[in-house]
Amino acid sequence: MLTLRNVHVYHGHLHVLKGIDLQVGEGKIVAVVGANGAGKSTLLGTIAGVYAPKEGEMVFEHEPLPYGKVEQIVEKGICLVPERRQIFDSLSVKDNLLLGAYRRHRRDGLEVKRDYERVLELFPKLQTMLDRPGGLLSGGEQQMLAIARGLMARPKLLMLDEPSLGLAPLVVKEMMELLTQLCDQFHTAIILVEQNVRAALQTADEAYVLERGSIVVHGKATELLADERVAEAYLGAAGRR
Amino acid sequence: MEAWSQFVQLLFSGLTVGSIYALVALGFVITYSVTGILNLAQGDFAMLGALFCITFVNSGVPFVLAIGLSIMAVMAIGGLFERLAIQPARRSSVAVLIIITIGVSFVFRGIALLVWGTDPYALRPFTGNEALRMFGAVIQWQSVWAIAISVVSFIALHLFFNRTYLGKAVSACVINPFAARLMGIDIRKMSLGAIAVSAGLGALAGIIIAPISGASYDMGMMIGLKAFIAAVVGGLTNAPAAIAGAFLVGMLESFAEGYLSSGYKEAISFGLLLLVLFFMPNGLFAKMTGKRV
Amino acid sequence: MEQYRRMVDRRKQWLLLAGAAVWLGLPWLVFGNNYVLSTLILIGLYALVSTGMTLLMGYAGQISLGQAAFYGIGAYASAYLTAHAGWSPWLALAAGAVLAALVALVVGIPVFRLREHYLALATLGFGVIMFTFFKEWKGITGGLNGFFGIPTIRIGGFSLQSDLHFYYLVSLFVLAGLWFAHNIVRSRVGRALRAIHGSEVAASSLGVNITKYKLQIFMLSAVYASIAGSLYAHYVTFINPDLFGIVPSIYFLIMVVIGGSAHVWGGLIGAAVYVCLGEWLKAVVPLLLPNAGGEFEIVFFGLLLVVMLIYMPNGLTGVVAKGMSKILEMSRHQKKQVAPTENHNARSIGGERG
Amino acid sequence: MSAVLLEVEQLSKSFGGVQAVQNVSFHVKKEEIVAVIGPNGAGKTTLFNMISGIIPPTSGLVRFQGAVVTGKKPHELATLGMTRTFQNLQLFSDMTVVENVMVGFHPRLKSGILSAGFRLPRTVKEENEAREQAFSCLEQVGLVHLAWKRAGTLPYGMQRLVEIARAAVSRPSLILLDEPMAGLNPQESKQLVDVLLAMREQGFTFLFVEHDMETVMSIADRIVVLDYGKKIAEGSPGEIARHPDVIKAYLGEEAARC
Amino acid sequence: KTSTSGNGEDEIKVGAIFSASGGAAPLGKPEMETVKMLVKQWNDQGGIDGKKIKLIAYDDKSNQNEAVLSTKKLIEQDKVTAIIGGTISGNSLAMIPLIEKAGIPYISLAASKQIVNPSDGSPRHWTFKTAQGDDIVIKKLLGFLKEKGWTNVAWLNVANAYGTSGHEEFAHYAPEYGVKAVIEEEFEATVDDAKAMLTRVKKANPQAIIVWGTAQESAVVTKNIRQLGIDVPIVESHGIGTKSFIDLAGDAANGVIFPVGRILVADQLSDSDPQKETLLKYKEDFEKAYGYEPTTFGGHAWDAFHLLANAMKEAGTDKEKIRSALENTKKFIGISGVFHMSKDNHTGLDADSLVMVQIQDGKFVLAEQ
Ligand SMILES: Nc1ncnc2c1ncn2[C@@H]1O[C@H](COP(=O)(O)OP(=O)(O)OP(=O)(O)O)[C@@H](O)[C@H]1O
Ligand SMILES: Nc1ncnc2c1ncn2[C@@H]1O[C@H](COP(=O)(O)OP(=O)(O)OP(=O)(O)O)[C@@H](O)[C@H]1O
Ligand SMILES: [Mg+2]
Ligand SMILES: [Mg+2]
Repeated sequence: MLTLRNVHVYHGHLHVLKGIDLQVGEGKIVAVVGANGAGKSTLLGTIAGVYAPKEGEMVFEHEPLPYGKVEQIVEKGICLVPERRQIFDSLSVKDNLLLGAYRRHRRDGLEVKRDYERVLELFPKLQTMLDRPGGLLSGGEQQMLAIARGLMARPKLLMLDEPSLGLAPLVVKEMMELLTQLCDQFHTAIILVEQNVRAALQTADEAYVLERGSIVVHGKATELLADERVAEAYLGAAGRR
Repeated sequence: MEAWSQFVQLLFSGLTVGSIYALVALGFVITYSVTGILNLAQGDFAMLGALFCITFVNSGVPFVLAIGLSIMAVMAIGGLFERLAIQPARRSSVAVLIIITIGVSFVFRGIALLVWGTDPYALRPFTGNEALRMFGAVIQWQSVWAIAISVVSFIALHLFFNRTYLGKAVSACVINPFAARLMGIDIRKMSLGAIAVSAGLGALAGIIIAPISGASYDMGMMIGLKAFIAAVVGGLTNAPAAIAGAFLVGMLESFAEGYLSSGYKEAISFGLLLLVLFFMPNGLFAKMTGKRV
Repeated sequence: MEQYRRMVDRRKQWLLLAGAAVWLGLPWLVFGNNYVLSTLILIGLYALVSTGMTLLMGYAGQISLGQAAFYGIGAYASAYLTAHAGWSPWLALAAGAVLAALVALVVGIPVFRLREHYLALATLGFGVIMFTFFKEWKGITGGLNGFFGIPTIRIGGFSLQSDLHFYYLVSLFVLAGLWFAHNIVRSRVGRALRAIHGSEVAASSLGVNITKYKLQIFMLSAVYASIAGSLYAHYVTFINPDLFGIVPSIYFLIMVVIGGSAHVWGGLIGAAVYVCLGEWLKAVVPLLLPNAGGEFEIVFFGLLLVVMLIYMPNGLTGVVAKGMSKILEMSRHQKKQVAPTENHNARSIGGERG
Repeated sequence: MSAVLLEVEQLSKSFGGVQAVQNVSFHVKKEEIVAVIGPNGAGKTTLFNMISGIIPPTSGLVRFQGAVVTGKKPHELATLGMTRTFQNLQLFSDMTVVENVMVGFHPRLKSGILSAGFRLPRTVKEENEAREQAFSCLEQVGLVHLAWKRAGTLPYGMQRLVEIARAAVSRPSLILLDEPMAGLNPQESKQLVDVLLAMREQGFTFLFVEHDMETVMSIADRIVVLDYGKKIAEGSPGEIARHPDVIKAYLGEEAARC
Repeated sequence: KTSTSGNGEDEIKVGAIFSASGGAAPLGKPEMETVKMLVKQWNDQGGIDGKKIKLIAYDDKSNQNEAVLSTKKLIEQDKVTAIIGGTISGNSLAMIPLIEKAGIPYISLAASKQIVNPSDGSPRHWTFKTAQGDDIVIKKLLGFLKEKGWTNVAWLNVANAYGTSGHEEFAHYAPEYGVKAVIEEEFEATVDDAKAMLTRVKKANPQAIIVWGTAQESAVVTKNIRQLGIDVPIVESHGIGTKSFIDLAGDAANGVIFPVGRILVADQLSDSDPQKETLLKYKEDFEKAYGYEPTTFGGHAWDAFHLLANAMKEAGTDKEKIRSALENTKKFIGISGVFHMSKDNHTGLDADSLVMVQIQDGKFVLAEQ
């Protein structure tokens, strides 16, 4: 569904992504893990069109992605839930959610309504604060809002940048289950960038390990979970939890 | 009785002036709420609108058509301005963007000076020259027009921003442009649209004032400044509040002028505005901002 | 690191020497032409004002649309105290500065509770109110007709009448002003200001008293403006309120933005570019369009301003600083290769990166 | 070890209709590490904001080093020796990393606007000291090699570290950390845990909010649990992990098992 | 570059500074155009004593600093023989100290009497001016009021230098003529609606209302007076002497009366009027060159240029000689009036240089002969 070939991205002079090859199949969850500054957020940003690659090829559903054109990429059904939540802080929770469906509100208004209710069921916490400005929510509530808003877009490819950040353990668990459901029910493909590596690998089908801008390990998530090198480097030596 | 009629007169004066400020202030607010830019060339759109309209009328174009044409012309200029000056500088700081709009305002004023010279021009009132008498006070038809149009714009914009989906999307652009793009909102298109519409509103304001106060190449600055105050007092991102702010400023000026001395009028109205600001640091009608740590 | 610092120091010394030579030699370079000298003096005066504003805008992140009011306070204080009260110009200059600082304090306390555009409006309002005072307080300011007969500045028994003398006097003030500003910027105070710029909550939770620093810097910028105003009054010997209204305030803002407010030199550079651009257009436009009047100059000025800011949003100093940092980056890269060990201890968390 | 550093008494905060924190009391002793946990929206950040003086409480008291500090401004508290980090990062993103940290040293320096402007020798000495301290602090968290980078360009996780260094450089007696581990992977969190433990040895006291239970369990001496603004439990990690209310509201059955 | 042509023998350099843009552009622009036109005319006719006049004109953008800088440039760099200009009083006053020090004949176009009679006694050896000072205009106006018996009047002036200067002169001379202001008000130059202020004027019940401002703001006030149904005569200042005032004020302009230079009603003057011929010629030339009617301000520039050119024709290029020729000008027939200069009078005009004009059916009509 999505294929990246030899993608190079720079921030100014800084060579951040050094020839990334990546594939995401329909209805698959792909986890991307790696240290701080490895370039995970940059990778997602590049697919979403926030950064333009200097070199390389990105193909989505057999068509090349328009580099660096965020709106057009969103139009194709790719949605990024970015780092730091990026919610509309003076708009109400409700408006935030509805804007998530901006791309399709004209086409399928009824559907959007249904999704809206479904999403609220998933995050009952939000239900109680629909009229509050998004910026006044607690950190975790904002994170839920950001994820929920991403779901409202009903994308073909959903990219989540550290969605578990700031969420209570119980909620993280629920969210991961939700992602699996999403793939099963709607065939949404998901790229999941996580620091909560264990949870991510447990949820994902496939996984990539990014190190200083290059992919160093790639394989089935379960294999990686068992891989000693990965365990040592990313799961904490003891591999607890 | 005389005191009463003076009061009513002042009220009408305030409403008239206020409605003019309101239309320009609306332009400010629309531009600001979509692009986050305080466009100090906004007053010059009023100037351009008025002068275009006068030129069209003088060259024999029917009145209504002239109004439409000049609004369109100014919208086109606004669009060009957005594409050539604002869009390339999107990432700059607030101060830089403000100065860019000041620079553009210089250009507009200079060009107007070249084209129309320094003389003020007159435009005929929309309807009739007679004045209305009410409660012992006088009000011109043109003022009624001004008030009516700004009230209509008030309602329209209130509905647009608070009731329509597009209105939300438009506000999203300035609250968080990055997120807006990720939602698929084309912020460049929105910004173009917003500035064009603001320019159109400015032009309309200019056309409405021209019969009242005449029009000349340098009329934009003061109107712009007053409307700026109105917008800020109202709360900048809130169109209805800006209009309320505009009427407040108009009223304040009118009553200060009527009951106190005129020499200090400017200082009095600014002073009062400052007082207002000190007690309501986010404008009189600020909504909840949604900022916390 | 040591070596690098020494290199920078040496470069700085050279720059300083060269600067001093240019400063001393400039009047002879221009053959003592009074017109050029007075342009330079004007640049110097503006530079004082805009250096103060640079501190306020670039470091404290506060926009002032009423700075000309302080310029006016200095000018009128000097004018009145010397012409009518018979004070020495130096005393009057100091008194003006103190007065400006006090006004800034009184105004600043309520004003700095505001933010961004509200702050801009409040300073604008302050500017308008002060302008009204200058205009209406005829007994002291002479009203719109202006203030005549301001004596020239004297040092000892020697009157600083010629442009040449005034050039050196103003330059001394500018240098002192730049030095002072430069010191502030690289001190605890400057850091605190920039921190406020970045995040007020964070700054305050680290112990920075936000209100105090904002006020102090506002007062300092008022003092800069006031001193420049005093000097102007003694230089031209005639002032009127129009010099201190809103439009001049906007011009000061333009200078700061052209120069770039992220660096103390921004004020000086902005003032120089602003004045020179105006003079240059005055010379060039008639050549291009022989029959054009001043309006063309305005059009060109506006266009240049817009283009300049589009391509240099951080002002001229921004461009220079970017170039410099590129050079510095390169030299640091080289250093990295020389001393790779330094990077190794950095691996304590999350491994090495980029 | 036993002196009480911070005491929170019956602290409450409501925003309009929202009761964010209700009658919470607890205390922190010197050189202790106390964690505050609880579901999202439980009021943890709000509690921190009240303790650090950023928002005034609706009712209740905060005592720091024996004196009542409710109503004091954040900068006054910082001068008294209490600093913090933020859940939503509040870095000075246009300043370099080392400058960020030097700002943290602010309360330790004296020179005002005049002595700074005239660059008196005292100021020069202070500046050097500030820089040295900043570097030694950066070394501790392992960021020396990034000292000259603009803080805003650092990856998220590193920015967290800069915030911690910035809060610690003035050697405050109490540091409040709001989700310090967020954005770090387990390996990195573990290293930060070591840093924090080492700092505790040097006499620092921490009060922190965290959702990463592994970290909480491994370093907290005591844990305070909030739910819907109320304190529902307090105790040692062992006690908390077994506490049925906590399991129900926060940890979930699964997490409790390990 | 303008300065490199040197101080050749075949050229006389004349400097000029006008406010051709900025706030005072309506005044300065016709001034600049008039002088440019005249220079061309004179040069086409062979210049002065066979020497061509080289005009170096700067626009001070209505800004005092610019005026000072431009003056220095004229003196130091362009090394001109004489200077004309300073459209507004503030700029002229800022220029004068420099000019006096440099010793260059200077003719100002601005009105303030401080220009030639400074209250602080600073030197005015080299300075002349051609505009009627406000004192002269006010005297004319007061004489008119006295004649009509309108002694209780309302005084309204625009809140800028023009308005306040008029106000000061009015306050100074009114008692002399037995005229009293029952109410005194100011309005902004950017006024949109002055009814608020006028309600108070109405209450004061004056016999006539004096509005002292320039075209745009005066038109608004005039309209508002009539809209409020205030029926007393309206007397205004010479600042409204342009067609655009009539356009702007519409019907309300009818009956407005004001003192002004003769150029406005040149063709209505009796043939015996000594200025008539000169006025008509200037009018014709200017309209031909620029396509619009000349103003009184352009007239001041016309006078200044001719005074200077005549003086140079008589005295050559020696500055002191030019100056003394200027000072001894007698019976020079100009646009603003007939000039009689002397050592104590560097303006040379009196109240007779003005006439009262009334607006009738959209036209300026001479109200006296
Ligand atoms: N806007 C930018 N300008 C310059 N450098 C940048 C910018 N954004 C990121 N970088 C650099 O690019 C590299 C990769 O950053 P990125 O944010 O993609 O990492 P990450 O893997 O998402 O890290 P984290 O886990 O902390 O979120 C880092 O070295 C960072 O400093
Ligand atoms: N300024 C405010 N106005 C209105 N409600 C607020 C405000 N600040 C916080 N709240 C609400 O108070 C509750 C507690 O928020 P707080 O940020 O303290 O939660 P938290 O425990 O830190 O949560 P998280 O773990 O998600 O960060 C939340 O429901 C939040 O929406
Ligand atoms: Mg990231
Ligand atoms: Mg929180």
